Amino acid sequence: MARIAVQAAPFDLAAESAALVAGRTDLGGIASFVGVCRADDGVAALVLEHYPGMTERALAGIAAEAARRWPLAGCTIIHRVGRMAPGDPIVLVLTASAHRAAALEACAFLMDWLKTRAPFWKREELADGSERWVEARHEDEAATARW
Amino acid sequence: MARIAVQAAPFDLAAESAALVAGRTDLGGIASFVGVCRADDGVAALVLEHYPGMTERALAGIAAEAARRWPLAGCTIIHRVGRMAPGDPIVLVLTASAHRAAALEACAFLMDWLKTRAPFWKREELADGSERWVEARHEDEAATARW
Amino acid sequence: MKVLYFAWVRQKVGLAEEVVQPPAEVRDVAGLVAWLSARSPGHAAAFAHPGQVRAAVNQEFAGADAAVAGQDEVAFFPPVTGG
Amino acid sequence: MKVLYFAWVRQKVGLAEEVVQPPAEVRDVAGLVAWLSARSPGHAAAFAHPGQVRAAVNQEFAGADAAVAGQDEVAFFPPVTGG
Repeated sequence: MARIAVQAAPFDLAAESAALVAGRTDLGGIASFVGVCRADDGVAALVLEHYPGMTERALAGIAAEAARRWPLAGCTIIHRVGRMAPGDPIVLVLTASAHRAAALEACAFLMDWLKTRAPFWKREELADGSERWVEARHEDEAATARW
Repeated sequence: MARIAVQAAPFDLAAESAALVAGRTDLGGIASFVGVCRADDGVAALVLEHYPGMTERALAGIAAEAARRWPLAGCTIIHRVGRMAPGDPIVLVLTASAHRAAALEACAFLMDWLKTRAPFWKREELADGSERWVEARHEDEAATARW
Repeated sequence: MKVLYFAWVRQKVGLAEEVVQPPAEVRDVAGLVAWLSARSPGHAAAFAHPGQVRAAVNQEFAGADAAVAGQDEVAFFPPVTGG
Repeated sequence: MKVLYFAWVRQKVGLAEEVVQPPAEVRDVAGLVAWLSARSPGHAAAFAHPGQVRAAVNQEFAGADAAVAGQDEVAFFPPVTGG
């Protein structure tokens, strides 16, 4: 039911959204979240690394968990890897359901779980040429725990 | 800060999303919800009526309330009026913020408040030629009250 | 005073809007509803169940005790169903 | 047994992956960490603070007491930071 992709290329929000609803008249709403590379503290670029194989399994597992909890008609998770500049989109989550609350809640759930349960790691390249690994945030653990 | 529109024409999710983030590198995420015309019980079409003038005021007021509650970088509300077929998009809410939780919560809040606090009315045209006004749902009142 | 009607309230009244001059004793939304109900069978039918009709005064939602006067724009409609 | 390293764990170890044959007494993730730590100063540095390193066995997150054996694929990495 879920479309899962891990890719270097940008994604197309409109095309992904259209694919999710194509030919259906039983949907009440489509929720989406696009995570964007933010230019914190002189960050020049972000490099996303992942664990090929496990990533896709983990994302599919998270999507299956969302489908168990909410009546979803469809769901799409696309996560980019590689080098990204500030302003670049990094991750897309789309959920479709007959009911808006299901779509919106599942979208928030997928982002929270993805943040703490999918094997991606971010390295920041700074304007001065140095680099640093992004540290996991306690807020993300708390956000995962609320579901 | 908010872009508010009431229009008969369809909206362009990708263009609206791009307009919200254009030239910015301080955004962490963009949440969206698209409400779609559902083909319940032989519904052939939906006709959306509104209160010109008050609608725009009400939507701007709801957007201002969201901006008071969450640190939003921008927000867009587009609501269509007129005749719609099953599968047609009716409403778009977009929120942008440095933080994903703010964007996602504000998007859900805007939809809940819009459902009960903006002067739109839906009439269903059925396949047998009859028509009926959609009745307000208690769940929508409850969803508004939770904020 | 300008009075607007929407959705099935409009259909029952048979008008989308009208300009009226209620007497001085009509001071609030409830008073206006009572006065309008006597104007025609359509008005009476629209307001037969006051609990099903909502009001706005000057484009803000208003309760039955909200004041109305002079040049106000008053609207009557069913509970909203957008989104 | 195939062992994979990611992010700064990979950088400290100096390898993205290696095939190892730990002795029979290495039965779980904690035992494997102790055994790997003795392989090089890089390994020792990567595992110097075990609380900062997470593990997966056969592509599922696993705790320190998770069993490892034979043809398992075991990965070590920092807490994840995607999204």
